[in-house]
Amino acid sequence: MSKKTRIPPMLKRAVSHIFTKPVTTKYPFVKPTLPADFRGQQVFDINLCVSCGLCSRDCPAKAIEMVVIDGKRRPQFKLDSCIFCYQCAESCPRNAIKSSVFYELATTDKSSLVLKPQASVERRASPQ
Amino acid sequence: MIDFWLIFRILVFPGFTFVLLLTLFCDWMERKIEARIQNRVGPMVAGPFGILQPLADFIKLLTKEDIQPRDAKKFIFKFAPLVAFSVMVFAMCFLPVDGASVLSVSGFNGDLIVILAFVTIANFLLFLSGWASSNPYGAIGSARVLTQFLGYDIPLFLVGLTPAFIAGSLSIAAIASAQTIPYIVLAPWAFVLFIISMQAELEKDPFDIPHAESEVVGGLETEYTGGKLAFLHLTRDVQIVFGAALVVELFLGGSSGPVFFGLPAFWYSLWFVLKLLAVVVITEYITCVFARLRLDQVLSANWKILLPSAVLSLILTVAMVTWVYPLVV
Amino acid sequence: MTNTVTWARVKSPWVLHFNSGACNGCDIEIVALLTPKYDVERFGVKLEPSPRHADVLLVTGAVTKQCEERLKRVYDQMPQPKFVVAIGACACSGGVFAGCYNVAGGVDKVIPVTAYIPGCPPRPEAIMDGVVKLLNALNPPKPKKQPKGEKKAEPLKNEAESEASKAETVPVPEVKPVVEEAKVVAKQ
Amino acid sequence: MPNSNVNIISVIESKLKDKVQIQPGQLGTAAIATTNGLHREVIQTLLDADEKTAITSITGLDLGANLGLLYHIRTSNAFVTIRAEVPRESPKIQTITDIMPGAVFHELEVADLFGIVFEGHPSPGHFVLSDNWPEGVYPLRKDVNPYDVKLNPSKDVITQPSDGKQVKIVLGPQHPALLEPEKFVVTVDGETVTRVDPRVGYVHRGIEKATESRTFLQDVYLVERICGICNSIHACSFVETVEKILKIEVPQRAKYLRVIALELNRLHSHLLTLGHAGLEIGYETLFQYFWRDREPIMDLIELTSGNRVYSSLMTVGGVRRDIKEEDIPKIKATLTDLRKKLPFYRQVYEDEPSLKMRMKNVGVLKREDAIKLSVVGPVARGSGYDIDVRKDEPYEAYGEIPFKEIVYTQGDTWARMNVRMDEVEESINIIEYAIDNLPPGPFRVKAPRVVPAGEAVNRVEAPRGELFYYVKSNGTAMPERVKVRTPTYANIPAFLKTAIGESIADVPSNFVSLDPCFSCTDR
Repeated sequence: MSKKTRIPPMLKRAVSHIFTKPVTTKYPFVKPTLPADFRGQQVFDINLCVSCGLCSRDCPAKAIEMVVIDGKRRPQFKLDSCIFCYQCAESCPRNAIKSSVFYELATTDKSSLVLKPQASVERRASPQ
Repeated sequence: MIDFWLIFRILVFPGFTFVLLLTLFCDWMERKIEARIQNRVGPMVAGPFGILQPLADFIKLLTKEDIQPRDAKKFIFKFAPLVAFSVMVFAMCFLPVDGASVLSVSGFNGDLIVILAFVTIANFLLFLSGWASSNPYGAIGSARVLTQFLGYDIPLFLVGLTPAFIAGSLSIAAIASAQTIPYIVLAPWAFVLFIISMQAELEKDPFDIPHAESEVVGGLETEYTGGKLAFLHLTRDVQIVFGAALVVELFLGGSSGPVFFGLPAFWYSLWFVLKLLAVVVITEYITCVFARLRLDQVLSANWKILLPSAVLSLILTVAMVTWVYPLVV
Repeated sequence: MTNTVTWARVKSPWVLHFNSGACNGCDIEIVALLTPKYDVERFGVKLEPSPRHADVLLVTGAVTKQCEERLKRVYDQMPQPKFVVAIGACACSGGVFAGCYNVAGGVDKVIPVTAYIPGCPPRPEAIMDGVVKLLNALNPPKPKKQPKGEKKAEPLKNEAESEASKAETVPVPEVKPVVEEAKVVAKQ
Repeated sequence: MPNSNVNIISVIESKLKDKVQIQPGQLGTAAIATTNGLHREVIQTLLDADEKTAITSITGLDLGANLGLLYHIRTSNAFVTIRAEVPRESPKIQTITDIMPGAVFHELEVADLFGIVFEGHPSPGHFVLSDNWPEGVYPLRKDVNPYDVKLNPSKDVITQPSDGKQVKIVLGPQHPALLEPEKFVVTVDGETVTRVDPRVGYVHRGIEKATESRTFLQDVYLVERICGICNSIHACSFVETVEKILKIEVPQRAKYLRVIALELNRLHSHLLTLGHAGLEIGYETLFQYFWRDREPIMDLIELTSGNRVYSSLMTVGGVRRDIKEEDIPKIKATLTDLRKKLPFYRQVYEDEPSLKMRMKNVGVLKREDAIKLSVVGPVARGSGYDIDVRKDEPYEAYGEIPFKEIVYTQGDTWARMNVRMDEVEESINIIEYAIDNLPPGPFRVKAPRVVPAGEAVNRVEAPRGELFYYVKSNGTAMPERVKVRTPTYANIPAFLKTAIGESIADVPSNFVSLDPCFSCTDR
């Protein structure tokens, strides 16, 4: 290590950055591309569900409640306590719970964070 | 008889409105430059390129709820920020922007001393405002303001006298107009010292000890809300503009510059503003590339380095004025 | 006049961050928002050190019994108008820590919450999205203001998308995009 | 001169043969059962035999009629657990803080959570629990239901009386220097610090108790959320401990994948701290640069695990996701990029005068103090106390991966930061090596939900230092006791020691150089 005092490197770097493009992303005007297996909001497929309740049993945050719909027990996701660990997807024997890259879940209405299973049926059915 | 021209000059240009707009613009530019140095974008959505950001901040603060802490010294707490602001704006009025000062009578021999005194008064009012809020962080922050400006006022004053010596006048207008060669060329050492002590006086990095968030939270502003906070912020910004303007007047030849066509006043103000922005860029650059020093380091730097070199600079200047400059100019 | 005031409020949300017992995950994402990649200063957001200066209180973490009182006090110290955003599963409902013996629960058990941002932790983009939704809730969408906002987005690309994200009103039709997204995933 | 190659077990056998029982097993090199009072003698013997003897943790246990105490002691080549028991009715035991100053906070914690009285402790009082916690409720005892506990009305502790020239400054609980709510009452004389009183526990959520009412599977995610920064290492250490009880051998590929996840975690944690230190000394530009360069690492974590922060990769028996072949070039490119940026930061630390003024000779911790206070991680290595669990007791694939142990000897803030800087480079090397030598095969084996009765200890090297886990199972799907000793817990005494006598302005930067993490500390 030379004892000579050099020019502090920050002086140069600071100037050069004025003339380079900032690294800032353009969100919310340009959405980022996420890896395909990003752990976003779960997508539940009621047609594959066998009402076993394993997802609810293994959920560490107790965010999945089994509710009775049409005489069958179905999982109801409470996104406000979900920790997105995807243990439910792993526990599900039929792969009825899948991942999605949707992460913009913010809301001013807490009740909208409860994903009712019947609702997902309707919504899944309607666009098709 | 009401002199409309005088009122215009006081209220609009180059008086209050101009100073206010220039301040907001400088604030925006500072934030933008800081952001760019840090490889960020900076304010972007308020107005084109975020240019209205300081204005939005200001309006928002004015409309916020005004809370007065129970233990605050009410009168001082209320008025110190406002008075500090008006003192700074008043000081700005002595600076010749478009070739002449706001009031033709305000330029007199010795006004340099007067406006340096105004800076001190404004700083003292800021100290009072922090002290009046009866908050431990506010108290520490304002105590630091006091310690720091007591230390750096002397070198600032000494170095500020250098151009006065060269010009042979204590009038800012005279100093500015005497600079056929800008004093930054004639006395670069004084310019450097002046920028450093200005940086300390304005409490910017590496001397922003009164604002060290990690130690004193919001410093003297901690307890302030709403409109009073808006004026505290504005006072600081005017101080920065004022500092830059003073540098322009003392070292960069004031508002002098080539006049191409039309009104000379327009060109003078343009040169003035451009020079001022250049100084703001320099100070902001210094702010960005250094870490904050410790209070004891700042004080020892002042007494051991800055003060002696200010004295040396003055001696050197006197010597130069006596023997060298007559050969050059 | 009121237009100007709302404009100023929307363009200058100063935030205060309060950790009421979080694991640091959300906190670090909030700090990441200030850094070059996300840089929320674009939107006029500033992280303020003192509650007296702040407009929006960002609370992270399940509220521990020890922090409960402190959280209330910080909220009281903020000047009106003020808003609270609960960031992360823990702040929304207690999350994985709901039912721990020193946890009082979600933030809304202690102070009123305006917006919820679920996630563990939410991506910085999701936090930005939450703040945008909060601000939209603050002023009902005015036709006058939308084009203005669009204009401001000019230096940025992809205006159509900016329009879309800003036009979203408060009760977000959440699941629709999910299903669409999911379909995209499924197709891939 | 004490010899570091000494066989600790034989020393104890020769000295205290008839008084103690030595049992080999899962609790480190050996477990030594003692009767009341003898634990001090054993520790004294260890201290005499090896200069690097330090305490890792004290675990409290509820054994029914008795309360158990496990003293976990590390020496230069062994890890020893000393058992002691006290009767439940009068739980009293002699303190070891006089011979082992590093044990101060460990004893306070056990006193708080189990109600064991340590006779002769220098500063008894609440530490983890709040001051207004009701008397006589010891949350980790099995017969206590602490869930409905109501705190006593709090006394206002903000305005502390100042005596004479000494002024008390309260840092926290909500303070911009601390991202987390913790309180330090700093007594200053002018600008010089004369005393620091820590008050942790604002983030105490009761995770150790919560693990006892959840299954092992759920606990993996719960302990991962002890800390949002070094999350993978918590999960990894927990599953390793459970695997030790289950006696499962993890597939080779899983070991390498775990190393990659852990080192990515270390990378992002170190970059975070390096940047945060910049913020504390008012060097915002440096902070912004570090955090900018940290973002690609976050993207890598997201790419390999599906979330920017919580990778949730670890599971009992392996990892949950394999690394995808097509992602490998991107990972390598990002790491190469980061490596190219490092010389700039090194130069900043080497040449920047204002930074050196704030970091050199600040918070100097001497090597002998570091050992005495039992500090861990970069704090210890910055003081020349060379402990790194990855080297001392290799876990996962660390035994097969070549890397350097970084040691600086100055012991100041600057040295600690440089340890981290060098470790960033080592981490990049480790990840690249692991990716290049990724063994084929399965990345997970099936593990049973129910864990047989047993107990195990485990040590790993978190970004902040040695992380210690103790898990006891009683043959059900839920653990009976999980004890976590996080690195910051061990490092706080170092701050309390070094802060005294320096300027108040240096307190934040000195403190941050420990890389404090209070959600870890409080649990």
